[in-house]
Parts: sequence; C-alpha cells; structure tokens
Amino acid sequence: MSITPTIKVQSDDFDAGAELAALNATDGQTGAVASFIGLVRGDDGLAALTLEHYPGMTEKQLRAIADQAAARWPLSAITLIHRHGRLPVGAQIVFVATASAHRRAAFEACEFLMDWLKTKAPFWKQEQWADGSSRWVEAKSSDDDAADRWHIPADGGGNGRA
Amino acid sequence: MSITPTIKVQSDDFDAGAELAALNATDGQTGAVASFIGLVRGDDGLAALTLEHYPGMTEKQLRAIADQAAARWPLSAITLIHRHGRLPVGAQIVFVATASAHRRAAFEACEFLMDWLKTKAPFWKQEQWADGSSRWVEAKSSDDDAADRWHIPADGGGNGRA
Amino acid sequence: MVQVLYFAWLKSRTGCAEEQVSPPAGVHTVRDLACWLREQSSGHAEALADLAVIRAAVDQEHVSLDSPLGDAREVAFFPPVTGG
Amino acid sequence: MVQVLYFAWLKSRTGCAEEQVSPPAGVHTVRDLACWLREQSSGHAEALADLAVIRAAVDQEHVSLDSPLGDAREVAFFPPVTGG
Repeated sequence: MSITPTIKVQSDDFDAGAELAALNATDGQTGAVASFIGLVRGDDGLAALTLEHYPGMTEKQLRAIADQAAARWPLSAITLIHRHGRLPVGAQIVFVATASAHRRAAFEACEFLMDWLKTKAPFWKQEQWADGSSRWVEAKSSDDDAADRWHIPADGGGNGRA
Repeated sequence: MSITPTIKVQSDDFDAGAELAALNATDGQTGAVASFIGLVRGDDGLAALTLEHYPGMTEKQLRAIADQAAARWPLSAITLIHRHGRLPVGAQIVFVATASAHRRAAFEACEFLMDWLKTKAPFWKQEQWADGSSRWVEAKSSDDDAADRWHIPADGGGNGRA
Repeated sequence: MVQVLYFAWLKSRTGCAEEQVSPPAGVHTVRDLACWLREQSSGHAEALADLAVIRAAVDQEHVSLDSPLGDAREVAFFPPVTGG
Repeated sequence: MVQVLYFAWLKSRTGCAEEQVSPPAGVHTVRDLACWLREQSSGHAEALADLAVIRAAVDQEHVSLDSPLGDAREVAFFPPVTGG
C-alpha cells in the first residue's frame, strides 16, 4: 500500500487534535497512532525562538524523510508539520504522527522521523533572550547519535557531520 | 518535582486534542509531548470489541503504572485514558501522553506505559464478529516480551505469565 | 468470608461475577482457594480447570497463585489481561 | 551562473541571503566554490572561514563539500541544522 504523507511547513500554529482526528478517520486497518509535539521550552530567560528555514528544500526534505519511514515500516498514514518564524515560549514547533496496524511500528517510525528531522530538515533556531540578545542554537552531537542509531545508508546526504 | 498523573477509566469517548492541549498548557519546562492512541482494528469481519474491566483495581493499577513511569523518567505530565464497554471498529480504546523537557524521555515513557498497560491493566477484550459470534482475545507473548524489555523488578505483581 | 470475583471467560463458566465464600481451615494460598472452589460446582471446576492460564489479584493487587491469602477481603481470578 | 544561498549566521556574516555568481573554470567541487567565495569579501571570508562547521546543499539536496558542482543551479551553505 502506497501512502501519501501529509506535509506542512507553515508559520501558523497547528491543531494537533484535528490532525489526529484526520489520521483516525480510518480504513479500519489502523490500530495505533503515535504522535509527537515539540514545544519551545523557556530555559532561564529565553523569550522566544525564531526558526529560519530553506523554502523549497524544506518541504522536499520532509517528503523524503516521510518516504523513508513509509518504506521502512508498514504505515497507513504519516503527518509532518513544522513551523517557522518567531515562536514564543510554550509555542508548538513540530508535529509528527504515524499510523499503523500495530503500536511498535507506529512508535518506531515516529521516533525515527523526529530523529531524522533534527539532523536533516533545513531549519535553524535562533534564541531570543529576555535581555534583547540573540544566539544561534548549535547542533547537538546527541541528535546525530540519535539519527545514527537508525543506520540509514548515506544517501548523498552524506557530508557529514564532522 | 512530583507530578499528578491524569487517569481516566470510562465508557465515553475521549478528545485526544483537548487532552494534548491540557498537557501543552505548560510551565515552560515542557519541550516534548509524546502520545499514543489505540484504535479498534477491523480485521476480517470484526464488528466491535467489548472491553470488560475490574472496577476499582483498574484505576489503582493505572495509577501504579503511571507512578512507575514518573519515577523512572523526568516527566512533567502523564495522561492515561482507557475505555471499557462496546467499541465498534475505528473507535478509540486507549490514550497515553507523556510530557518532558526532552523527546527521548517522553517517547520512552509513552512506550513503557503502553507495554505495561498491555500486561498489567485488568482489561479483557472480547471480539464481536459480523456473523454474531464472539471470542475472548488471548494474551500475546509478544506483549509480555515488550513489557519485559523494561526490566521492572517483580513487584508482588509477579505471578507470572507462565 | 472472602469476596471472590471472576472476569472474562471465567465468569461465563462459573455463571457468576462474584460470590461470598467461607473457605475451610486448610486453604492458605490463592492456589488452595482455587482448588477448593473447583469442588463447588461443575462450572467452577471448568472455569478453574487449568491454573496455568489463570491470573489472580488479592485486594486488587496482582499476586502469584502461591501467595498467602492472609486476611484477604477480595480475591479475583481472570485470564491474562488483554487491555491497551 | 550559480545562485548561492546563505542561512543562519552565514547570512549575517556575508551580509546577503543570496547572490548570483560566476565562478571561474578551476571551481569543480562545492568546497572549491566555498574557497573561491571566501575571496569575494571580508564578510564572505568570515562566513566561510571554518568549513568543518559548514554544510551544503546542491539544488536542494544535502551533499558533501567534495561533491562536484556539475551544472548546479542553486548551492546553499549553512550551519548544521537545528530543527525539530
């Protein structure tokens, strides 16, 4: 069964409940829906994050990531939503949901998609602090490690995280 | 930080979006919300599941499971909802959501809770078939294996699954 | 006096969801109770025939069949759970 | 002619989000292009100073710095991504 992932890259907020309801509108073969929401955490005086992205490449990359998940797990639906722009503390950043007959596939695919988004999707976070200063967030090697555990062969997307 | 898990055992349906919104109503320390919805799958002529449970023990057991998760991972919130009664194909059965600063803790705790619910929560599923027959669902050893991978010490809840 | 509860297919076989019983002095463990209950009716005998596929709870906590009854108020017998 | 894009702190250092460039004949790889761009202004030199912390995409696909440019229409330079 070939599925058509739902991919949205937007500055607007999203309604996770409505997205889940759409996934649940089932063919009767879905027994498990795993989902993830990423939020802006208010660490020590952080006021907001501003997310820059690479229009054109972003949606392409999200679609490639979703297709990899669909090839690897028996999924009946995938939804990926990623916001850009200024997002205050508490705001939703990202939504990933995966539907499958069984829970293990849904959970694994959902984690895979998050790990892969963190290392492949062309977004950059800038922290806006309460004192008016700002700082680009640095990539974490723990995110590379998380993505590496899925053992995806280098896809020309190689370079490297040196 | 001690948290108070939200536990609901009910025949009524639930609104996953509203539950997630409640979890997102954040202290600013939540960066990750993982969630899971279990649905009735319409395998080959299945019309509905009827879920029997052990009133009194069910809520107690769900609370104990949630407390174990809260002790094991740094969670800012947990929601567990489990329905009972007659649930037609496509109906929601169970909802688990976990909030944490980081995604790994949220995902792991959510999977742990689902695995533990499958082997400890006193619910029994009866399949109702389109031809009018019915059959009690048998426990799967794969669910025991899934729960066992969390290496929870026997808690008097031992017996065993011989 | 102990309140005994049956769930799922055990309930259909015993013909009752719960009952008050007064087990005799020799009944010390949950397994002893199950064996004594088997003698109470053919339905009970059928429900509790194969203890390898039966789980139990004492006062709403999962226990092994070899746990002592102690001063249990409520004992439940059921098949392995299938929730979630 | 190649369209070159810069993101995040590379953009603030080069002072531009994108530009059309015509690299000379000796520029074969993405790394060659970065080295040639460094010579175009002090801002470019600063942005592309440490190629170990820079990632690239050719025509919107992640590539290694040693990939050939081929007939690329669009090359992007950026720090490691931090989405999700």
